[in-house]
Amino acid sequence: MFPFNFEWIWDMGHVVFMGGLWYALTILGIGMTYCIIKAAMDASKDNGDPHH
Amino acid sequence: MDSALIPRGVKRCPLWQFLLFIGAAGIVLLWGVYAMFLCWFKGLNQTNMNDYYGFALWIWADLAVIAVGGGAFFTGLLRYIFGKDALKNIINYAVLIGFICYSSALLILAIDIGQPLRGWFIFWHANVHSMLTEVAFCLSCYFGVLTIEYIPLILENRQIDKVPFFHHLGHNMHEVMAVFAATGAFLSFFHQGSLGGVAGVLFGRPFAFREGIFIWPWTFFLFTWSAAACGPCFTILVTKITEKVVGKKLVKDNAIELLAKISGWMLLTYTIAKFIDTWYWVTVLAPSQGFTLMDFYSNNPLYGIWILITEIAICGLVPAAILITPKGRKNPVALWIAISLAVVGVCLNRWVMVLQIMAVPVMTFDNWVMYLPSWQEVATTILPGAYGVILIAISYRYLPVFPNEAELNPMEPLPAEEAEEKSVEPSVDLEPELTPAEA
Amino acid sequence: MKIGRRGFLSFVIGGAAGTALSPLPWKLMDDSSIWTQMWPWTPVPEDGEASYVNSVCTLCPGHCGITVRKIDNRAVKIEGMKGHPVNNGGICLLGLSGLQLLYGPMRVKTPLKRTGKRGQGQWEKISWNDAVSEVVEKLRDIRSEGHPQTVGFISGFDRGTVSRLFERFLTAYGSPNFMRMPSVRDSYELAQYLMQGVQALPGFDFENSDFVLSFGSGLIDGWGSPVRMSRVHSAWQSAGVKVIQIEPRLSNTAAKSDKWIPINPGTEGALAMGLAHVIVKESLYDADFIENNVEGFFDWKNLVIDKYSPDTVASITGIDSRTIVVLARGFANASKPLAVCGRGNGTTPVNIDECMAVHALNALVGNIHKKGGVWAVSEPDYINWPEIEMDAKAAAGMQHERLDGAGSKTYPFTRYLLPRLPETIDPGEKNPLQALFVSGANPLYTHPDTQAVRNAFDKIPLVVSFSSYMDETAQNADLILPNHIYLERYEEVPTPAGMIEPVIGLSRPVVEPQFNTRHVGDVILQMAKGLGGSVAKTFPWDSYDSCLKETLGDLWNYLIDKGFWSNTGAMPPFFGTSYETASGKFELINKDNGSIPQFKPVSIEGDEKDYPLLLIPYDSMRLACGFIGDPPFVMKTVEDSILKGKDVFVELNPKTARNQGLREGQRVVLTTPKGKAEVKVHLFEGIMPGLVALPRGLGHTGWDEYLAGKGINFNTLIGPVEDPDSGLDAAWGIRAKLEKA
Amino acid sequence: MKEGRTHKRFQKFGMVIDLDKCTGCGSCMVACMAENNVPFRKDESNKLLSITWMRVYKLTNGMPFPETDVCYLPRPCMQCAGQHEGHSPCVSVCPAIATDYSMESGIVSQIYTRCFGCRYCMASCPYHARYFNWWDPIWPDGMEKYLSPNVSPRMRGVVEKCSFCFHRYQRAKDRAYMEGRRELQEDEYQTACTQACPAGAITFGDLNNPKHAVSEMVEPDPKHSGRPKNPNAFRLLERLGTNPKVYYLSSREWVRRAGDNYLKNEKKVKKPVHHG
Repeated sequence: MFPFNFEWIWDMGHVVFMGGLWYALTILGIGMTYCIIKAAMDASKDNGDPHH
Repeated sequence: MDSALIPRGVKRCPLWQFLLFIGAAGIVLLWGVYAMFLCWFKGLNQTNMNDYYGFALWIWADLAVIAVGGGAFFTGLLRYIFGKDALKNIINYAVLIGFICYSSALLILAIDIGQPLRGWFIFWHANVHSMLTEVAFCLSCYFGVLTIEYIPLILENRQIDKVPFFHHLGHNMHEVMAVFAATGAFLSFFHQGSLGGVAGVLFGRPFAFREGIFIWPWTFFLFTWSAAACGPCFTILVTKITEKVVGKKLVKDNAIELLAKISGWMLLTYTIAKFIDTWYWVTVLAPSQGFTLMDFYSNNPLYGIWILITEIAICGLVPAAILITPKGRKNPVALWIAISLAVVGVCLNRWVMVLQIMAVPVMTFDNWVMYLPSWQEVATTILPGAYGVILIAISYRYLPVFPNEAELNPMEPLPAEEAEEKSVEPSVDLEPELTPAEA
Repeated sequence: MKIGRRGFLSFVIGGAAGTALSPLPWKLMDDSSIWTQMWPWTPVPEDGEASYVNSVCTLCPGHCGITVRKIDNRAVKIEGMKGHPVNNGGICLLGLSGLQLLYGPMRVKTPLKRTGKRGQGQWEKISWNDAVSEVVEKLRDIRSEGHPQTVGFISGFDRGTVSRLFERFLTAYGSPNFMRMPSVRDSYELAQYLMQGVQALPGFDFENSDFVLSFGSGLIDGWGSPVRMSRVHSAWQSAGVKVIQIEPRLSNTAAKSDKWIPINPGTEGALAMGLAHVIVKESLYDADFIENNVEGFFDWKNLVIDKYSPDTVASITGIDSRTIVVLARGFANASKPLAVCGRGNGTTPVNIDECMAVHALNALVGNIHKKGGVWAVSEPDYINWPEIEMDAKAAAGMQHERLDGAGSKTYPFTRYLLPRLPETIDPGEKNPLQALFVSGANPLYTHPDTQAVRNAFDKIPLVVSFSSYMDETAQNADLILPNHIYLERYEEVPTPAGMIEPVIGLSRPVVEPQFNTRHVGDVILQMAKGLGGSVAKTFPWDSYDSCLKETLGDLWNYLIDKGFWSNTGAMPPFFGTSYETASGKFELINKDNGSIPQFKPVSIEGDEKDYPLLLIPYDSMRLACGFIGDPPFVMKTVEDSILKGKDVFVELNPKTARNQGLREGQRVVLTTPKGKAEVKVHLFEGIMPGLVALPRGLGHTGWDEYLAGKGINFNTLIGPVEDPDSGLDAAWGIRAKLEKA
Repeated sequence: MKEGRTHKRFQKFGMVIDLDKCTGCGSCMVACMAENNVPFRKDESNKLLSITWMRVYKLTNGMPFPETDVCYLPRPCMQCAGQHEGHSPCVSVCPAIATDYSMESGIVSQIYTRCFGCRYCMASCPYHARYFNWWDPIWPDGMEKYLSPNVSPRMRGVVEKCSFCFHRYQRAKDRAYMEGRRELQEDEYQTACTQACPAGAITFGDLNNPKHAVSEMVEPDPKHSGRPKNPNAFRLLERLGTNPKVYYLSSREWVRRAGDNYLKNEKKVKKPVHHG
């Protein structure tokens, strides 16, 4: 699943498949990171008050 | 006792009753867990699988739960991408059901493989040409998506929501949910399809093999399609069952009807596609390999031609016809029948695409083989059911799964027209600690 | 509380994230997968120096050359020896499984003495010295009482130094009761003796014949030397040799033949006479040969013409008369036709008339002692031991008639009649058999009417088994003195069954003896020494190995070097060409003893009213039915239409099944006059209606749990039927019935 | 599958089994078990659970007595090449590359330590040549002494199958290398079943090497879309496009016809169906 795995080869199959996979994982990762960071920032702004 | 955890404005049964219910389901769950550990520690000899039935009950259960779990991705797709807002009242539950289905599928896979501790080889040493690799990747990724979709719901629990970070996290996740949903739909499309592809690429098995486009056999598309068609039916079915169990209306009719209508059309088009696929298979593909239709169906009653007729006509055309007509889907009995048939149909299709493939002999001197699952297999297959019931019960009790619940079941004295409906509700449902003012 | 919860949650979530991001879970995952790849309970065979040892397989009379692959001191694989005249690299499945016998749980690991009742399986380990002296004491007692003739010896073989040591021991001791396990060789030896006047091995030059007529011989079902027969069969296929198989059931041999002619069971002799009729009547015989080499042709001709017209024979055999005529012409017109008899794999005799009738066919076409014909093969004569010194007791003992009646007035020319032994062991009176030794044989399994044999054995005060394996006979013995198995011992191995070319192989220790076993030859020497006197003097060797070395002389070095000796271009004395009858010719009618090839039906047990069906056995290469039972590997090859779980299937023609109201897989009780057994039904179109066929080789009680308790031993359902002319067991089946269980 | 097709023409090991010669004795099965450390259990009569890399099937012509006929058919792994070399039914589906098609030898390998037991390959194989280790392999006390170090015993939970005795190929290659040779003689590399077969019914060698007997026995006929010139030659389930490297010879029409599925009244199809 990584280019350093020995069965990895740079062919169409790997590029398309793994490309799609890493693309999806990246979106999920960035999305979640964004949410978490933003939530942390929002929370510190709120100063402990759960309801605005 | 646990009233602080229960969402505002809704009534829940007393804790003892809840615990009794969880306990009952828990016993079933433990039975399944026991069987699961037997399989892990003693090996797959605990099953009745054999070298002919290398895929059996579990793989069927896997395919079936993923198919019916398809309600999550399809409802999400409709809600977030196509903007069908009416569905926002059922999307939470769709996500929860999907979450249960997908976690169950992963669990069953973890039991099903002969070397569970090496299961991660499928990722690490992935063969990108294998449909199963595609399944594994998309399945686990989509399970991640479902978790992401489920988290905000958990965060809405009254107590958790009090934590500002969680509150904001939930809020922010809602904000970008469309992105997650789109990714989920993308992943789902592929793993639903590749589950179909798992069977379709078996060119050594004329019963399963189909031609297709690029690397994807027709079954790839048929599986995605049927999951999109029948998954929402399962969501509706579980919703309806939940409503029966708790004795309340939880989702507004317009959401159910919209979903039912879309399902109906999906099912109709799917059935037509399936029919064309079957026709081509019977008249061109199978004969080119020396098989006639009845070679696949005639050996014994279990794997008889009834299975094909049931799948296409009774569980395809009939529910589709009910669901696409407004009269049909508005009629509660007809709706019940339609969604049940659709769910049975998709499960039957997955059954056929797993077990009948194994049963049909290919070599002329080979024999039909029958298979009866062992209790360990049955227990581990029921295990997700018990786990699902428990997770639904907990989620329902403590999380605002149904945004319309409070609105549909106001705790003030009931208006006259709703009194009838209310009368079927069990009387024990009263919780003295909750004040009606909360609504 | 609020802070506490927050702190707790942060701790949990942070901890989980931290752990997940640390290398720990990945390391654990990796380690656990590596652990699954080397589970300590999955053996890892040790590597080492590879070497090869040539030897001979003696698990059946086939005597193939083998090459055993070794890694250090472990034998890891048995392969066929390339260039060996019998098998040239090929090897059968039993031979291939030899290492499972070597290292297997069925081995008797040390001398055992019975402690409980016979057959109860209660044993006590004893030392070799105690075991041998116990036997010697008993033998000394018997001898001192003046009944040395009451000691018997059953051996699987009667050729080679080991068998000769047994015989020599008995003779010096004073008993004539050395008995060889029965086989079709008994019939052939007798037929050859009566018709050709020689005491020799029957040899069949299948390699060079161009028309093979088999009267039920399972030529590729384990008959003779199985690997040789497989090779011969392939040669037939390549050369287009005609092979006709006559038997009521489609055996593998029948399926592979050019033509399978189903025949009413037990009437094979009649068909042979019918064919003779056509050949004689149409003058298709080898006139030259008849004139110069055959005596009694004209008298026999009249008999044949008179009594065995195709129509008569057709009514007996159920074979269309036209088929008989065509077959006879085909046979006689072939340039090198060969007829052979003996049902199945040849471990049971046939009645002497049938054997003579078939042999007479070979004589009619002049194919005796010719390329592609039948030969009387005499043994390579390398065993030249000093005369046996018999003291008075021995001489007196040897005056007694044999217990089995062989060589008696009734059966003067038959050599061994082991099946008759049980009936001679009379209850009540003093048992004529006081001690019995068994080696290389498993009579309690392979003998017909197993129960009767066991009852007889129960009356023998001392039964000693030399078996290397816990077989049925060993289970019911008083003492087991386990022999080394063939992969642990030296022994010269004479010409394989049915071969013409004389071959001597050398079986040699491939590995050190694995257990506390001892070469049976050494035990005999030790027993002789223990008895002392003339018996001891008869055995001037220190050990079996030195005896063998001395006996073989120059051959020893040759065998050590090459593994086998063969004499391809050999002529007499190895190839007998002469007839040692009174007339010096092949005698179709033996005037001395009045034997004439003819058809006399053998009436089998049971009457038709109570037993509407006929039960016949069948043999398969995958079911060893001799003194060796199937090792686990071979059991693995047994089809599920033969054995499923513990149930054996009987084969039944669908027509018969319909008549009996039975269906595939049904559980039924098979009853014969000798016993009953629960079996399952397997429908098979390749068996004649009215017949039930049961495979031999199953139903063991001994050996190991991979074999024991599975199926039914055919021999528990049949009894011997004595051929009045020879005393041989001529039973080819038994009447039977099937009832739903 | 990784080696590109740019390499020189490699070997293509194949087998020709003469069903006229095969007596159904089962020696090939046992030779295989003994060579490859195949485990066994107390009850091996359930053939759906019995590991037999080489299995001899019994075929009948279905005719009533006395026209009945029987033929035995030994079935090793067919080492399918698929429609484009390497696209074997099993290799293409294995998710973890635990089974691979060697372009160098044409042999489909099975890596036991890689396999995690999903059994997809078994589902894909129409020949049932693949077997699962449902149990831990257990040898009776002392019997593990005969285990060959050349083939590792398989652990529970993985799939195994005939490898054309690949370890023998490696051994032969090693020996040739030590002797400074690059090419193997035909008899240097033979499978255990070939070597043992008492009837000499099995011939093994390189189908691409015109000097090897197999290539002559089933020499393709370009005029007949590559089918062997030998009219008695056939392969199992050719119509599925599995492209096996095990050929059978039989002089009996019904046996040849039993090698594949045909519609009623269908003449023997000359051309195998091609799949994408």
